[in-house]
Amino acid sequence: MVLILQLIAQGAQMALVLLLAPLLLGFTRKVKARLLRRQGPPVLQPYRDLLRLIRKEVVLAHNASWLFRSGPYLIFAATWVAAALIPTFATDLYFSWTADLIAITALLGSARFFLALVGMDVGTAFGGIGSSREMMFASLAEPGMIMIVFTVALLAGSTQLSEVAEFMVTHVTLRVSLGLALVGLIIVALAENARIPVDNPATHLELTMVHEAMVLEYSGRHLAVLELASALKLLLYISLIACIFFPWGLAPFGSGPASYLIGLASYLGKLTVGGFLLALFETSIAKMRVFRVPDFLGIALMLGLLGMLLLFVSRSF
Amino acid sequence: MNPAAGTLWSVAALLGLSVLAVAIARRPAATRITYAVCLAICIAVFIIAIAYLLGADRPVAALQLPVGLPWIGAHFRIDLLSAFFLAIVNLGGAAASLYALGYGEHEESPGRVLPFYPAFLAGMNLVVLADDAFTFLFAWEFMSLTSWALVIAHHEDAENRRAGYIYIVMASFGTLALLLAFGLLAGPSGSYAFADMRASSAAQPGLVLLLVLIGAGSKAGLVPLHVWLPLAHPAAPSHVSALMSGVMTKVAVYGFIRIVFDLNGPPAWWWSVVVIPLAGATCVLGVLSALMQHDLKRLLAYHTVENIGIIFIGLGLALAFSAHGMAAPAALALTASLFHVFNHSLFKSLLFFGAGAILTATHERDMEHLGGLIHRMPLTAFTFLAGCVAISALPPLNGFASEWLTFQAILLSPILPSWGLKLIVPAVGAMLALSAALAAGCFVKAFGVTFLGRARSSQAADAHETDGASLTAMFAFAVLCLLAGILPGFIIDGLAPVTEALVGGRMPVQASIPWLSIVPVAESRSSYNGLLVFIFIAISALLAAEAIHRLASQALRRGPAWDCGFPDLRPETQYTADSFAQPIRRVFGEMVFLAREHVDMPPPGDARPARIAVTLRDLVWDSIYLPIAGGTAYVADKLNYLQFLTIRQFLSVVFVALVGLLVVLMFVMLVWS
Amino acid sequence: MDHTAIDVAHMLAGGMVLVSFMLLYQDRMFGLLNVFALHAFVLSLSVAWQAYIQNAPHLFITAFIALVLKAIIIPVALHRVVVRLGIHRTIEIIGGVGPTMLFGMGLVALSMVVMLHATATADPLAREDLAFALSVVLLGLLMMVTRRNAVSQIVGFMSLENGLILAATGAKGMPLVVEISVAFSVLVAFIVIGVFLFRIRERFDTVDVEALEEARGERL
Amino acid sequence: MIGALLHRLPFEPVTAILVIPAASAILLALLPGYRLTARLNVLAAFLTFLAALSLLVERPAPGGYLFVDDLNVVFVVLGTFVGFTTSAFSASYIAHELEIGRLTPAYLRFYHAMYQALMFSMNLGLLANNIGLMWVAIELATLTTVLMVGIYRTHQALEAAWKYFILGSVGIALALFGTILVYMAARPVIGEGHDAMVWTSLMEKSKDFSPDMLNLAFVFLMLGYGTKVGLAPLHAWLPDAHAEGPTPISAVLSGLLLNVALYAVLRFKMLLAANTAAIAPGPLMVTLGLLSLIFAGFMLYRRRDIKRLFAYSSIEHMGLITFAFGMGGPLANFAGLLHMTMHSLTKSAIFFTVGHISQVKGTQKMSEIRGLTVSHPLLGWGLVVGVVAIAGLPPLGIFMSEFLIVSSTFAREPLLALPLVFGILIALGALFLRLSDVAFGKPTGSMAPVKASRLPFIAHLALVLAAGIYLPGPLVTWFQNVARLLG
Repeated sequence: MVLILQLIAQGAQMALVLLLAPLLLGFTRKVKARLLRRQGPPVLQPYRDLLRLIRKEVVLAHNASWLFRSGPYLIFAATWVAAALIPTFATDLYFSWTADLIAITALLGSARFFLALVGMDVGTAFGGIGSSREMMFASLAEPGMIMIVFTVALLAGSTQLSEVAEFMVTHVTLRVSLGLALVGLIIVALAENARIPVDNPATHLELTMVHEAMVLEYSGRHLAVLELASALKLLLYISLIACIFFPWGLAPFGSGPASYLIGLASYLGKLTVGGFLLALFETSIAKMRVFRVPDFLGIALMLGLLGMLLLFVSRSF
Repeated sequence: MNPAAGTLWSVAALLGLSVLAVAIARRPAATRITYAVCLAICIAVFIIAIAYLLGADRPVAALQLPVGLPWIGAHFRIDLLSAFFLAIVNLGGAAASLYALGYGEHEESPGRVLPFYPAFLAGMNLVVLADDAFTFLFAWEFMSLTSWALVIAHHEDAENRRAGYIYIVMASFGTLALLLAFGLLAGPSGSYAFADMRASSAAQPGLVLLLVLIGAGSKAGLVPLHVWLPLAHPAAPSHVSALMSGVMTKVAVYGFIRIVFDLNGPPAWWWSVVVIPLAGATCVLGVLSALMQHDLKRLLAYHTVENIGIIFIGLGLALAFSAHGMAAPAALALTASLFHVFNHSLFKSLLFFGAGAILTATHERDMEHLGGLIHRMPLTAFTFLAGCVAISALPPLNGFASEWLTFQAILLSPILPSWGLKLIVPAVGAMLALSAALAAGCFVKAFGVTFLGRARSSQAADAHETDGASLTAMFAFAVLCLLAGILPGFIIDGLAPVTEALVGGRMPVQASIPWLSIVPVAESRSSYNGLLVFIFIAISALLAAEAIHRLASQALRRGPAWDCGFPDLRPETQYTADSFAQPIRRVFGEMVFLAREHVDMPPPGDARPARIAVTLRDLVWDSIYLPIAGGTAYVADKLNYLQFLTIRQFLSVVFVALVGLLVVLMFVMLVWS
Repeated sequence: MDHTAIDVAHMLAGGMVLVSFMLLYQDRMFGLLNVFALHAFVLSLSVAWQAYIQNAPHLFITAFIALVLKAIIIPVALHRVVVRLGIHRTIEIIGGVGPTMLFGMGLVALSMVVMLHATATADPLAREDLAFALSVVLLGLLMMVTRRNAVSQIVGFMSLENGLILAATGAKGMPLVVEISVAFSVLVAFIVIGVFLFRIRERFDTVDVEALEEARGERL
Repeated sequence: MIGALLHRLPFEPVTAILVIPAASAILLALLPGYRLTARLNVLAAFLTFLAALSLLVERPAPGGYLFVDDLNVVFVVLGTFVGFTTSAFSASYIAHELEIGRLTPAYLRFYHAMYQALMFSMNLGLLANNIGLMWVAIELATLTTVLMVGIYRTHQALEAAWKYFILGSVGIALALFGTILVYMAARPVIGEGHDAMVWTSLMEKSKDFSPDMLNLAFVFLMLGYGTKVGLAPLHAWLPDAHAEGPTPISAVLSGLLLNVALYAVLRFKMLLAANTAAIAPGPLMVTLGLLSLIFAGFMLYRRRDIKRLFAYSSIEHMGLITFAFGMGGPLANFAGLLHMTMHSLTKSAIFFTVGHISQVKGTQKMSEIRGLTVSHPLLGWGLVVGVVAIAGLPPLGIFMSEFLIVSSTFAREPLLALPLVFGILIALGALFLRLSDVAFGKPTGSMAPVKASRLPFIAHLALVLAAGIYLPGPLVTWFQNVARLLG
């Protein structure tokens, strides 16, 4: 019985993230538009876009290879699995121990790896630009991420997200290391999701575009899958931040449906706040030149390292 | 029967085979015969080693032959450690031989490859078997010598000769360092048998460690002793490159472990302080150098340097933990390192096989002349992709599993008492993460430029898929990469007795954990399940594909690439390997390589093309090796005047020597009386 | 044996050292040859004296060889060579006469100290004898390295070898002395013939070292 | 059993070893005709070798002038063997020299006579039980080699011979003075006359000799015979003599004469070692050894002439051997003996190949020799194996001796081991630098097949290979005895 409940919960989470992802995107866009005194597209617009793309025919370049066609599904799958392993409304879901924080980071890495590959498949100049810059960002974002993971893990004594969340809930104390880690994680999240100031998701035909440049040759259902994957990624990072730094309201292991509902409500709340803050941040800051991004990400790396060292200073294990 | 005896018989067979190969090298069948026999022997020894490693009752596997040092004889012994490395050596050897069954047919001068190849295999096996210092060094240097002969197999190219020269000098340098180390371990009485060394403690274990670090490190490719490696490994025929990169560097690691963990007594805490930062530097410098290459095989060779760094990080951690008597963490670190040894031997060989296949198909090693091969050689492309994913430490393949374990070991570092290590280890963790990310970038470049896009040369345009034997070898290793990635628990359990023997501890039994996930320390601390990750990804990918294909329109139209409407897509407009690396060069290059870009942009109306020239400097080479070479040349020049003195001047030298000695003698006698 | 015996032996040996200094001092070719003849003559006297006091008749053979070959034949032969090759001008002494002489003094002192100290146990006759012999040897070597001219270098070598014969005869009862002196005479004869055959004018080796490098393919 | 046989025969090995070469020297001087004399030369050398081998079976009691003990029997057997193989090589080598007219039949007669005379004098020097006799023999050997070095009568050859002659004579003179001093040291103890110069009696009584005399004597002997060994800074004659003479003579010089001189030094070292009060000769030998090793190592880099290259490598190895004997002790002495044996075999083998190579290419300049393994596989690979061996790499014999020398030294005197390793590495670098150009790459020069006498160098290299893998027990015990003798 419990097992079944557990499986249901796990499945629910997988479905949940999949459903919520476009909504979050739409919400963020809406808020942005409003902050810019625009009407903006309706919140459900992303769903419409996806459906429209799915109905469209696919235009493939002559020399597109099998990798080009299978890539989107792999990318989507990796991102989805990663997102499904992050506690959203409940901790200790049945498969939560499948991958710890490091493994989740690595899963996103795999997604990025294939994204950069498919970007180079057709052999256009733009694809190359996108892939090479994406990998350059990643080369700094990933160690930053790992450093943040170290900080959190050393504090909580575990790299399992559920454990971390529970630790944070039970005996968290205000720590400078955590603050640094939070800032670092936000920076990494912005970079990974190609948001301003690192990249501008709303533009095309701009020499500074990175993510869009890689998917430039895609169309139809492939593009839809990729869009969904990137939406999932955004959701993933926001829920990651939420689960590590604001883990309140998460339903603990084996608790009844009621607490699950509470967890769900709090999760939706967190997403809303996150999306709103993101929009606010993006409207209030300008995009930076590509070669200033490394410094930006370097800050994240430094913050992570600093946070870890401060841990030792503040408390010697 | 005694496993050591069996292995020795196989080694003897290999040596005999190399003699036979000299005789039959001219025959057309020579290639097939040689490699087939090598394959059979390697498989046999592999089975012996695995049987010993996993067998419940391990027969005593030592024996002594009346050869080598007369009053000591040649000792041979198989223990758990050597069994593990025997397995690696012969697995790699078997795959390389299988691959060479196809690849070797394209060799234009088989007479310079066939005799040395079995001898090389024999040498590596002997190193692992050896149980006394003389036999060990004998085999070690024999291994270097035979591989040197293979490196200069294509000797018409001056580059290869230079590579071979630098290689043999560095190898002998390393051997001499090891020789000194053994001199210390053996002591003045000259007790060269490993058993005696274990029994007696070395005079200066610290010095021994440094010497071994130089000796084994120069063979394995630790910075700054790595310079020969990116020259020599690519120069050899590809199946030999695979052996050198995938297996011989592991034999060097074996030498390090054997001496430092087994013979040199209990470690001191500062050893790890020496080893770990060196390893971290090796990682980063290796991968950055790899990113700057556009020669495919050289890129792979530089990645060997990086992975050796990862392995030595694990070894350094194991030293740190066991120096403080923490057996379990030490076991974790050592397991991570040994596991990575195994993984790297798999995917590095696989990648070199792929490079060889490309070489035979296009006669090109330079990626700038390749591209679009995924259409011409789909199967090679698939296996190569698997290798790329594995070496980039991406789940669910094996590279990630071992790096994940290394990270777990790093996360245990706070329990170390010494503050130096507390601070160094996490910093090295950052370096490890950095190098992992850069490696991913590097292999996006390697695969993307080589296989994707459009062909940049006619050879690449009409390449052909490689032969069956090679493909079999490649697919076998690709599958092994996947299996090792999704079922790491079994390998960890297989390694447990080895770590128990070396650091007196073992990781918890993994096979019994539900769903076959791996738990290095405790369920609550961290766990990873490659199998489930793989299954989930597979399921959800299929699910998505299925769903989409149900819902979506099947309409599909082929057209020219859009590229934002940019017309006339010539292959030259693609990103090249160098241009792909340019952003990373901008970020790291100025500091590490003193990279300078000279842009020559003609003014409007000027017809000449715009040019960009990039200059990179290898600081290690320039700051260490050039001065040494220059110094030698300088001294040689100065001393050379002595060749041209007149007889009278030579007589004066004799005269001065005589008078000088007499004066010395006078003083001695006066002092004595 | 009585005192006079030792004194005479001592005087003769010392005389050889003195003559060695005269050799060092000489800067005329013919003068050099004459002085060398004197050197050989004194040697033969000393050897003869040793033969007498050790009553070892075979040493007379050595004395005789020294007298005939070194005091007469070789000087005459070298005289011929000098005339034939036309090198009877002054000999340039490297470092000049004065410093050479001073250095020679130093050598004599050195050999005295070393030898007298070393042979503390041996009988006085042998000690003196060996000390002088060593100084003669060193002076001969010094002469070889301070002369640029083939003939004078040969002379230096022969005076060195005279010192050896002196030492050998002084070593009381040493067997094979005759054989050794004969062997040495052969050696010297070789050298003289060599000079004579190979027409070596100025030095033992070619003037032009560069040319040699070329010839040996040792050019850098 | 064989011993019994030898008894029954009217056969006296020691005399045979001396008489055969002497007699054949005279005979060969008289006989005309190339083929016959060459064959006779080989035959004589072979018989000498057989006689020497019989010494292993049983050795005669030490006589007044000649004697055989563990130490010199090593040298005699080795020497006669190399002499035999070299004579075989020289047969084919000289044939070619006659064809191209570099040698005339008259000189050839002279050459063969001198060859046997050289064998005679070296055997005499080794077997002599009398320090004076040994001195005479070595002087004789010097003279004969001088004549053979100058045999081509070219400007360089004469110049080399002359340089060798002068420096050699001075060395001889110093050695004689040392010999006299030894006699003087021995006389008070042993008494006047012959006994005071006989090894056997000297060895027994040397502990009572005046140590100061011995020290002084050793200085002269070390410099005198050291000149023959070719130790820096007394080496000047060696490279030119090797480079300008006929190649068989280069082989004999490196393979034999240097050993004979070294043998003399060792004898006197034993004398001093037996006398506790004397200063140990070790430091002097170690210093000269290291000096030669490192100096020669650097000199290798600037060589252009292939024979001169290997001549310098001989200096290097002589330095190494002297160093080993200077270190002393069972391990180092054993290693020194082994190294000496291996070096003789390897170096002469190298000179065999080099001789054929320079003949077929018509030059000794390495810049004009390329890609030998392509143009002449057997010679080329032979050279490669030789260089690999001489550089001290397995599976060949020198690896074992260098292993023992370096490791034992480092355990005892770490600071001495560092320059040692440095020198070895420097030399190895130079050798492989040259090898990779000479043996590999695109071949240049004549590709004509060469009528090489393969057997000698293959035999030598095979022996070196075998020794590198397995040393027969008797040989080992024998070497160990000698090592003990050397103290």
